[in-house]
Amino acid sequence: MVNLIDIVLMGLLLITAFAIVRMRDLFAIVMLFSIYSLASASFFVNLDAVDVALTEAAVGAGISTVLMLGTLAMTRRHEERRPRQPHLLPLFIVAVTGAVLIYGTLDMPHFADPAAPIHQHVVPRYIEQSGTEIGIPNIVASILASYRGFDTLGETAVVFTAGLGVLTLLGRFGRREELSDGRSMYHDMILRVIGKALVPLMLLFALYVQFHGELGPGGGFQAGVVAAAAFILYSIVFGWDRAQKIISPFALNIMMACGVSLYALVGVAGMLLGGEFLNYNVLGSYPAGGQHLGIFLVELGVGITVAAVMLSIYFDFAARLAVRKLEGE
Amino acid sequence: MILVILDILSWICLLTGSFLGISGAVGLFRFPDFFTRIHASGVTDTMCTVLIIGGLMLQAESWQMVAKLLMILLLLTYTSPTSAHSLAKSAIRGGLRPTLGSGD
Amino acid sequence: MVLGLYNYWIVVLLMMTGFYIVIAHGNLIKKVVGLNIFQTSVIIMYVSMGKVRDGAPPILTDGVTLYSNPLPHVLMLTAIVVGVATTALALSLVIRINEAYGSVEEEDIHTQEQSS
Amino acid sequence: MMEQHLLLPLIVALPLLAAVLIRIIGDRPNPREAVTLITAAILLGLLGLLAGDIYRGEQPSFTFAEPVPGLPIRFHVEPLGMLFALVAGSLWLVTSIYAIGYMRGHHEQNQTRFFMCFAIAIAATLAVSFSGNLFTLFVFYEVLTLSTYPLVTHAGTPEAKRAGRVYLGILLGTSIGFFLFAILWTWFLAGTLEFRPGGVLAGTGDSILLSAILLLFFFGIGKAALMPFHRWLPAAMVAPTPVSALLHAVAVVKAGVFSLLKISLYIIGPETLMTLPGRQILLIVVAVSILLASLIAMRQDNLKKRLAYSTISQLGYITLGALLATSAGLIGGSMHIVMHAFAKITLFFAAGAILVAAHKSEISQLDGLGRRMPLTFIAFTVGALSIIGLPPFGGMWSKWYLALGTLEAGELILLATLMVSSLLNIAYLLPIPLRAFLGKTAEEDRHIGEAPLPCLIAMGVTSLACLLLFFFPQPWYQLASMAVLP
Amino acid sequence: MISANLPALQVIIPLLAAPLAFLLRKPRLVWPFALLTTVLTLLVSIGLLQQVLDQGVISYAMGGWSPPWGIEYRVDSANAFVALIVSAMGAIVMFYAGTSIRHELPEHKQTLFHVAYLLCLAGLLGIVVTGDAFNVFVFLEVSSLSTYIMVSLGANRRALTATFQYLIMGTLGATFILIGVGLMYVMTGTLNMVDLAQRLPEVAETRTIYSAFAFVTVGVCLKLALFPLHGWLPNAYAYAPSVATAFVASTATKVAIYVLLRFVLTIFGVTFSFNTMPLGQILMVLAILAILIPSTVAIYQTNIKRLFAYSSVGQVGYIILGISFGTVLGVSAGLLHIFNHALMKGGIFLALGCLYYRTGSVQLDAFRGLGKTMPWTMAAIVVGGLGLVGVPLTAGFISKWYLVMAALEQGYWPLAVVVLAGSLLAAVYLWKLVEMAYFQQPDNATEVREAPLALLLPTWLVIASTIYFGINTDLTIGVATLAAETLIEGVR
Repeated sequence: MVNLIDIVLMGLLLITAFAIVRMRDLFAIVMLFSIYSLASASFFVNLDAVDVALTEAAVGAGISTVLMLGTLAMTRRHEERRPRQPHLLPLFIVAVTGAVLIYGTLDMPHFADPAAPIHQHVVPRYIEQSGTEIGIPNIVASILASYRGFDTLGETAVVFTAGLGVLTLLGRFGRREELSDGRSMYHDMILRVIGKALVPLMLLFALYVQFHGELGPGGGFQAGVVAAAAFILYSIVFGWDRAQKIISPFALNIMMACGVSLYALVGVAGMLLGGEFLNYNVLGSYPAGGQHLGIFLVELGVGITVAAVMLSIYFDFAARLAVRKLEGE
Repeated sequence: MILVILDILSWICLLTGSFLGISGAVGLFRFPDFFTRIHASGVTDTMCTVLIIGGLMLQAESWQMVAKLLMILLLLTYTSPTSAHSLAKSAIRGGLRPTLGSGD
Repeated sequence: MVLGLYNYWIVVLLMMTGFYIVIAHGNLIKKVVGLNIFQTSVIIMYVSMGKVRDGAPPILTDGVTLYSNPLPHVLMLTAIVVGVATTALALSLVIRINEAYGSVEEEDIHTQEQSS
Repeated sequence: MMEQHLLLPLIVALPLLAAVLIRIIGDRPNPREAVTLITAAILLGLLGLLAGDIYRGEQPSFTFAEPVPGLPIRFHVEPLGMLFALVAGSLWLVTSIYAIGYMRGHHEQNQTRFFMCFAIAIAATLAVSFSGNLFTLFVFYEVLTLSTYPLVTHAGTPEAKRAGRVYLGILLGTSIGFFLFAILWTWFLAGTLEFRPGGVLAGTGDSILLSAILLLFFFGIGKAALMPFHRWLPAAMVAPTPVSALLHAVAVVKAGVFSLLKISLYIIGPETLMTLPGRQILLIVVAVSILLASLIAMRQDNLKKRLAYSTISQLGYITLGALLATSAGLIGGSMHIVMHAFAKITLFFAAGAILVAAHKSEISQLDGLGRRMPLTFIAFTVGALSIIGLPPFGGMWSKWYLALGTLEAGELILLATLMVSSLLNIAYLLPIPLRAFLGKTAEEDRHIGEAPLPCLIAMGVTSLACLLLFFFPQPWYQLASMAVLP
Repeated sequence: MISANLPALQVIIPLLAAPLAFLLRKPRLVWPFALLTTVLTLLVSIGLLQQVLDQGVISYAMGGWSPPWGIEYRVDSANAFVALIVSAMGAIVMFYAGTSIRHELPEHKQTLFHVAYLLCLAGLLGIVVTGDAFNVFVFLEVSSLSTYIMVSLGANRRALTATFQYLIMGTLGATFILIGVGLMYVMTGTLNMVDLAQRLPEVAETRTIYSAFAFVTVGVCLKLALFPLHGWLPNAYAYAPSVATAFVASTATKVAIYVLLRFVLTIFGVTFSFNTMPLGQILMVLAILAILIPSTVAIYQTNIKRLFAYSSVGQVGYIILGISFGTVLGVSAGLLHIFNHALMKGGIFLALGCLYYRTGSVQLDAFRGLGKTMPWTMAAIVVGGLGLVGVPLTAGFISKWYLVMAALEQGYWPLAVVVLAGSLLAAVYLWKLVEMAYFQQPDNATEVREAPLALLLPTWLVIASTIYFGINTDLTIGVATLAAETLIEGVR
């Protein structure tokens, strides 16, 4: 049964991928990519990777698609030219790479084989001990935030960097002339009502994902993305100048910096209290409690940064669009 | 006994739902112009989701699950018509006009 | 063996599709899409490694002993976020390039740079 | 041996100091030239001091730094180096006197840069002569090349630039391509680059390999102007005459042959050298380049060009000495560094004087000039005779020992070569003073007078030196023999 | 407490400083803050090197989770050395950045640049000190993204396309590394480098590990711009702001080379990489091409930053050549050249920055008569260039000497010829500048003055150190040899 679903989903993935190669209409390509991402998300569910699925759905199918559409709105819709004329070199490179990979898979442990070394060596401790060492049911969360918490810090830094980069390339950092986009759907009554109803729900859901992340799938990233999505929806419906009245780019800048700093500072606190960097045990009266507190704060930091960055990226895109419209007129 | 009936019911729901979904997809391809296509998919989708989630509810083993499904259902019943609507609306704003009369 | 590895092979196929789009297509946006497909497929590869037959999602629940491998999931959460970060940066670059050259086609840009 | 002898860095640093001062003083000519002269004088004094030690058989040394273990920047003075240093130092004084007169009489541009680079070049030459190992020698060899480039292109005209490119191209190319490679190989075989009597390469590799290294050395040191890598020297004649005089008759070219002598003495070792098949090849090349250069010299109408080709053939003599590797040959070669230096510089001084006073550079224009500027041409004659090797002039001694060397080595062909080339020397040098004195003066040349006084002084000194060297060759001979037969 | 946490601090200080600097917003506050940060980082790395030399390898368990379960920071003489290079250049260039950036970027972008700079520094150091294969990937992305930001700030519009190309290539490289790491992980079940090194041998003879090796190597070579994969480098260097060029050129590729060493030698081990896999031969061929071809291309460039970018590709060739021998002498020659080339190129690009500051151009014509108008700047370029040529008494000579010795030790004497040929090519393209600068009269239309002291000082600090390390080499040679030995003998 599971295998059947696997195969169906994979077929879907393959079809979309090939369709994307053939297509020339960028809008359709972006949509197909969104589908691809969604399909892979459901594939992840099928592979028991619920957190990954949630993230992929929110990030890949959600934010990435929105950004790509925004880009399309500012550039053009069609791929003008055929792929470069001598087709053969890329084909050759790809063929070789693929061949090497296939060759590599030949000695790999079989799919879903419980005896594979990957399941024998490091992981058992996570599965057996995390319940006592960390004290939260979601193993992914405990590895993410504690065992390999430093990776996560790095990745939060990556997100922050991305926000910084988009700010640098498109943003109006430090400049605050008034812009308004004519393209809000404000005069669409139904949309307005539904939007008003949905935004708080989404925020609520975001908080749920944030704080329920220790028990079930979820955590800072997913929550942050969902929260950002809520505001994005709001600004699509009511215009981003209104949205910025609620949460100004300046505030976003502060938030995206504070999130990372919070994360790092929790680590430093561990250091000051005599442990290693990011050692949460020393934070609380007893190790598990310390872990709990640490993970909570860390996830919070991640959530804040991700939400702020995603939103500010969207705002930067939207602002650029508005500027272009102004220049157009 | 009850379980069997529930099971049968749910399967009926699921199958009809899937059928509706597929028919919507077919409509999306076959119908003459943008608006009819939106119409086809929009209408069928709503019903299809209702049926499928209903079927799943009948399968669910805990009330918590049912509650969650219910929420999802609510959400979808709100969003999918809205999205269809706003698509059509922006199509109009974009200057697309329905081809009235015999679709040719 | 075929049964044991088929889905790695499909994943490889997906990867190479994305890779091909990146290196063969001149349209910058399409390149970015290709990059995303490439990365997503790598994520699928990792996650497939983590799957354990009849394993449960790695969330501790009483009475369940066999869980799928959580470590690849963690790594891939990171990878996904890195991916979207790169995408955002790439897209804003595309926008700026389009403003500077009035095109997102590699050939046009190239010819402009040669002429200038 | 190992204690730091501070005189050496002082001597090398002195010209550099002068260069800095010259740069600072810049375009106030008199104090600037004063700096040059005073430094030159002091330098000569210091060299005299040092020479005293050498004659007493000491071999002072000084180590700066050791970048790579076993590969120090080290000075170590032995008699041969002392000899070269003395020549360069003493002639620097004379030349700077001459240069002042010449540059002013000729109204040259950027004189500051000129004197500065000149000083640097001298410093590099001294460093080369003192260098205690191949590595140090190589470093300052390159410094010498680079510091003389601005002097060659001094005129700044297109053909000066072209000449400059040839100059650098050949010198850098050969030195990096062959010389450095040979050095690397030596280090790899011998594990050291120190100059040791008897040679460090002796018995480290089979004769074929060593021959290869030998060839790399002799062709790699382009400054020795061994054919076919000689073109840079005639090209460099676009430089102002003092440059041609000191650098391209003494400092640069002699640095080349000096390096060759040191290599045959201290790196390969005379005994080993004799046994190498590569030696035969080189001997032929040398003989050919001696004769060929002389023949080409005869066909040059431009005075400085002719002198340049004569230099090439004369350098051949010294290279020959280095290759013969017999004691007499090596002594002769070392002596010839001195003798040829004084003689050739005299000739160049004369050529420069003619250029300044009469604005003539072609031999065919010289008819009758001898009567208008007799002193100049007398000096020229003296120099020419010394080059040819007739008594009572110093040139005779070095040729004598070279001839002995050929006999020691039993190379009668080479002896013949020497004799023939002496005849050729007569053929291309003597006609010049003859037509100057006997030819009839052209009308428009009646107003021409003698060269400026400093030039005359310089010429006087050097030609006198040529004469004295015949009667008192002893100090030089002693140095040379101390180097060759320890 | 400080000394116990040095490995973490090495990365944390800049990483935490970046968001804080971002909160300061005002450039006139941000720069001093950033400068302070970089100086602290430098001090930390000095302390770290000292510690390693005193008490050997340091292992630091992030979060208190002992490896292989947690992420380990593992500092030995090799990466302490590289970390020192990176943070030293980071500090000096940051000092330079104050003036240069104020001149080259609009006010509202300056802060962003400095923050990106700090992030890049943190990323590079993170790559260097970590002992975890996946952590490498994460920090690789931190440094890459911030590098893209810095490059994209270049004035010319071509900076944008250059960045895009760089981004695509860089991401492909990173993804390749990710695939390779994944394949290693699936066979061993661990990500910790030491643990990998211990568990790989028993599965070494599998096709999976072979292709893992291939993917990692190719990915890293993309990052370090080994000859056929160097496409992104010249434009990125040529059109980035001066500071970015100086910093990236002197650190980024070097760190990538370090990653190659770490994976090939520590994780896979010498015997596997050089005997089972034909790495040595492949790298050698590519290195020879890299020395000869890009150096030749460089001669024909008129944009001088581009010229030196190509020369960088050539210089990478030398380093790789040293590594390709797989011997202690060769690897230490490579490490030496990493250090020396970082200094020389850093100095040269800083000097070019001075030029740009005054003339607003780095085209060849801008050099006309520069010897008179900007003697110090030009002298710096010449000295650095001599280093590239490998003239004795400059740092460049030392590393080339060792390289040639390593080649002769293997009996590959033709390689010595190749190295010398490369030096000749370098001499040629340096000569172009010298002739332009010293033997051409400056066109009097534009009145050019010498660059301000705030720029000259750091420039000459770097250039002088190339001379210093060309004469007194106890530190460099000593540490490089030690590092090479530790790398070669691996963890077993």
